[in-house]
Amino acid sequence: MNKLMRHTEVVDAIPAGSTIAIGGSSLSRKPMSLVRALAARGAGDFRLIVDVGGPEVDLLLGTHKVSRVVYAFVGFEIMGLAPNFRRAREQQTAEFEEWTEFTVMAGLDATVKSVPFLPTHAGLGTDVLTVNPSFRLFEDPIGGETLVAVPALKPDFALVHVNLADPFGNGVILGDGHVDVLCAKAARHTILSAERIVSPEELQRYGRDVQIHRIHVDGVVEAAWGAHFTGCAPYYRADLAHVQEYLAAARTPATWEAYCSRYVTDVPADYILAVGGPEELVGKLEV
Amino acid sequence: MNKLMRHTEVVDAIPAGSTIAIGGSSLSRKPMSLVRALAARGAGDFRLIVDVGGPEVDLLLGTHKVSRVVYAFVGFEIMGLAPNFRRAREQQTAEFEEWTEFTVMAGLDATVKSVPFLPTHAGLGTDVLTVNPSFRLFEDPIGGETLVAVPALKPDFALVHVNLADPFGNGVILGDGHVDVLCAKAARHTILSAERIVSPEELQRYGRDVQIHRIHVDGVVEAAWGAHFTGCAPYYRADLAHVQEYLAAARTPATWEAYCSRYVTDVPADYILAVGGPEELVGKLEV
Amino acid sequence: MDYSVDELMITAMARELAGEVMVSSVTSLGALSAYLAKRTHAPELAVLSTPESGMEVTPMPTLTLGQFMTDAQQGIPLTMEDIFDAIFLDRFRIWINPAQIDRFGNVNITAIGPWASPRVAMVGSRGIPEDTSHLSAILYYVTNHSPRTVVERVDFRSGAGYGSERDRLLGQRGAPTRLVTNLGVFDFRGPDHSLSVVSLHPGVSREQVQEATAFPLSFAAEVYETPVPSESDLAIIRASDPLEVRKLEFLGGREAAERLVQIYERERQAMRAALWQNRGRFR
Amino acid sequence: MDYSVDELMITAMARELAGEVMVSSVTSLGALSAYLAKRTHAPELAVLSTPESGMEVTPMPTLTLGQFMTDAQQGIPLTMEDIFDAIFLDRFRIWINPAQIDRFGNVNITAIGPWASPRVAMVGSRGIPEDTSHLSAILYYVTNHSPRTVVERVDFRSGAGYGSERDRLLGQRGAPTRLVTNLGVFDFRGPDHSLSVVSLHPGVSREQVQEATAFPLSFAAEVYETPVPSESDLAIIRASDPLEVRKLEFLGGREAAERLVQIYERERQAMRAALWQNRGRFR
Repeated sequence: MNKLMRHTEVVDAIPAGSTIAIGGSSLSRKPMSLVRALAARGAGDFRLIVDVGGPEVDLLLGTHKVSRVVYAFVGFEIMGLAPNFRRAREQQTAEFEEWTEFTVMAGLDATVKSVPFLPTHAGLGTDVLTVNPSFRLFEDPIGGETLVAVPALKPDFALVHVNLADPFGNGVILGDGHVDVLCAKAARHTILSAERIVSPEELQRYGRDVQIHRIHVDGVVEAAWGAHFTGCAPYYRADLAHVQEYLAAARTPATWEAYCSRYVTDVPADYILAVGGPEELVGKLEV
Repeated sequence: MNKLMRHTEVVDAIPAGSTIAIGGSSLSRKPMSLVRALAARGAGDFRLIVDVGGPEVDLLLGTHKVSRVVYAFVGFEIMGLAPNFRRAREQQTAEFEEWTEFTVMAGLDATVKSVPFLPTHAGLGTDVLTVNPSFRLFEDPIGGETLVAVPALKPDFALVHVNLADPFGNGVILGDGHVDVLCAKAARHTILSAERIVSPEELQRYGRDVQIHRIHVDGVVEAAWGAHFTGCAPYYRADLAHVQEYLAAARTPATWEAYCSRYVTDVPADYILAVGGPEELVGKLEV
Repeated sequence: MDYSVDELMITAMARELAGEVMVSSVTSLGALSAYLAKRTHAPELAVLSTPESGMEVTPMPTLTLGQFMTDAQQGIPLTMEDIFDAIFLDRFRIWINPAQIDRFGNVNITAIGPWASPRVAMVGSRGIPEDTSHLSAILYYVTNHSPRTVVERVDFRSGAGYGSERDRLLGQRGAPTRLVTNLGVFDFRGPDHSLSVVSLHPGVSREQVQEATAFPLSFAAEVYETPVPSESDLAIIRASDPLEVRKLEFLGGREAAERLVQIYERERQAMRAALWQNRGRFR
Repeated sequence: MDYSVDELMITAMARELAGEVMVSSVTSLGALSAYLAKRTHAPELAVLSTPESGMEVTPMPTLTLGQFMTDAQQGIPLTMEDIFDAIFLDRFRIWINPAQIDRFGNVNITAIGPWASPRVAMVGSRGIPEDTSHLSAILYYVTNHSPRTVVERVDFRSGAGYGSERDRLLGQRGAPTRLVTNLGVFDFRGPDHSLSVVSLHPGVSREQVQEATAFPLSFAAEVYETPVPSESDLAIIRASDPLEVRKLEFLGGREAAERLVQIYERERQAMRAALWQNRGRFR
């Protein structure tokens, strides 16, 4: 029943070549401590699935851990484009599949519902259908309308960061849920990182904010500030100063390497110190 | 913005022949005061859609207001079979469509998602497919698997009973949600009855228990004990003594007519007095 | 220690439950078997306190009425979508109590006689078609094993047993795996996946169970005697259901309803006390 | 009273919003136009405080940063499913700020150059394909109207404009209805549903807007001057956005980011004060 793990155990459990769905949304509640742990290791060749991606995709691309990305969006919002994603797209150093926000949800939901596809009108009239052959046009069997068949997305692993979790894998999300419940349900194995581990009794007090249920969860990692430098509402905001540092570092190979050795190849505990330590983070990021 | 209505206004707004989806589940949180108001009027010819139905379907059938029922279940659980439903099925005095719990949800969800159908394996190998020609077998366009196409269910109206609502139509459900959110989203017009009307500011304090959103709601009726004689968790339980009275009354035409004139053709305020008055109800039904 | 048939059945049913799956509590026998399993060999079960919600109730409720009363219970609230997602993902178990079950494990809760003009219209197929197309364990129980309940062929297939349609469209997904009755425990390993006796309850003979069955039964190579509840099993069952709701499933419909109404008020009093401390977040 | 172009655009955008629909706040101009509309002619709007959640924030937030910060805001929490359901049901509006928009209202936020080997890889199509296949009002704005943003043909159709595919597969569902730029207000009632000038902002000439557009523009029979913000419009906008986040959308990317980081800390202080009273239910 006790599913508590360390970051290193999670890394060992995820083989190279795995398909990994990652929760959160652009600069919000990305499981960054788990992502850094994966970025720090040797093997990669991961196939990522994200709905609205950001630094997690960019960091894994920048550390050469990714062979393919399914995405509706990858970016840093008003802070700028995702530099490593942009480079990989432009230099074609990885494969990319253009999806959309709802179709990623529908692809995951198809796996949850145990059907090979779900139908939608979304994507008709756009070039998403032109560049992504995974989608098929078909005639609906009731009225003969032309629809898009969204194929099931089948992640081996899901990584999701939550506010609170109990050791059994129930998880509380207090801010926007993004597509995290779908990721957790659709993946064969789901790993949560959590700002804090609490007892099952305490967790139950959160009612409908208990959005992740343990029957879908295989591992739980305690990770205070685990979403940094993305935000984790309502606890802390995205660290935009660090986003600037990241974007500046990504401009040249030398600065990028320096960034990675300072922040990524260190163990998670040191990361918090490297970015200023808990007190400074509280001071600058808590609302 | 203010959507407050009276029961009589709701009845006037729903034309004969309408397709009506009803929330709740068997003996739980059925919008009984609205249903009684509909049962008391002249015209009917309603087409009902329920997932797990109970007294609401039975009462509308017993008062000859129904031409067709889409259902996964109609019954009184351990208290017995639904007497008027049973009679209407056996004597074929209305039309019935046999669905299942998930397919009713999927049929409503297809309407919400603006697609003509949703696919599933549910129903394969059962006689639900034999007796309900609405379902079509088809080959999935990705892998050629045989699936069931569940056609969209398109209610004109949804009736849903909630614990709390604000005058704009946001609704709080504190117990099990059943399929009420789907009903509210799928219907062209949704009417809520609520145990109590509260201010929008108070309602917001309920967080994720605010399950019904006003953009899907057209009318709100205040109805204390509005689910009686079904239950409304956590406020009050189903009134099993009244269930017994109902079932006994349904045995003969004379006793049934007496039941209806005592409880149904009265206006809603008198109903509460007829079943004993608020104090007695609190005493016997509050947990 | 003395036990009754309900307690024997609950104990046998509990043995079939294991794994990190949601277990729904539609009936008292189903709920009690889940509680018993969780407190003995399967602590990882995620037992619901209503058929659709209330996961992880801590401490366990001492009351066993199902969803149909929808009393507020603590625990983690779920949605119907969560329940069906768990079914489609095979992370769900439920003990189903059909009106009829046949030789090949088809079950009926819908109609006696033809569906369009039934002799007895029952309740509809509820969520059984979903279960019998997705779950790797399909669990049935019958409290009154007789030729009217264990039949040659169901009048209506509310749930898919074995047969050519299954072979063609479903394979093993959702196939029946277990039947527990007041006479014995059965699986579907007879010829062509037909019903077969695994164990007989103490004092039940092969002849007796055959006589109570509408078709010729198979028997496993070694038919054993159903193990009786241990003292600790009985203590758990009785503490979980002090008002003996479990006995109602063995009574006739109207008698059960009347007994229930009496128990209901006693239960309310008990629940009022148990829930009082947690009511803060409501009203 | 003096106004700036951002305020003029916000006022023009606000006029397009009405009805009981969710309005998402992905950008500051979009958010401010929704707040302004709600406080003037459209109180029934259900304005979100993040793109996915925080409906009915009471009182209105005085801060206009969108989702990407995901600060906690009061209001009714929604899910992504709620958002897309509202889109499919046409009960949703959003002001979209594309990198390119073309003559027939196709828009691009995905790539400059060919998709597979882009000159500039941007962000992906996000949820625009969903909007442009379902909503009855599709609203675009561009803060730097130029031949590089209002183009003859987009490099990639992230959102479906008019054309043969629309005619065949979608009809009017999700067709573009409005474009507001720093020069004027446009619809798609030109020949073959091409871009057409509805109004020009004060001081903007027909020649100027044509020069800023990569293809020959149509003009409505009567092109009027875009109405300027009233004093009360300006008061609402400025009170809602005291830190002037709205100005950032008119700056270059890096400059905007730097200014934002400064504003961000000031905003945090303000938010800290505003939210403090409601923090009880968290931690």
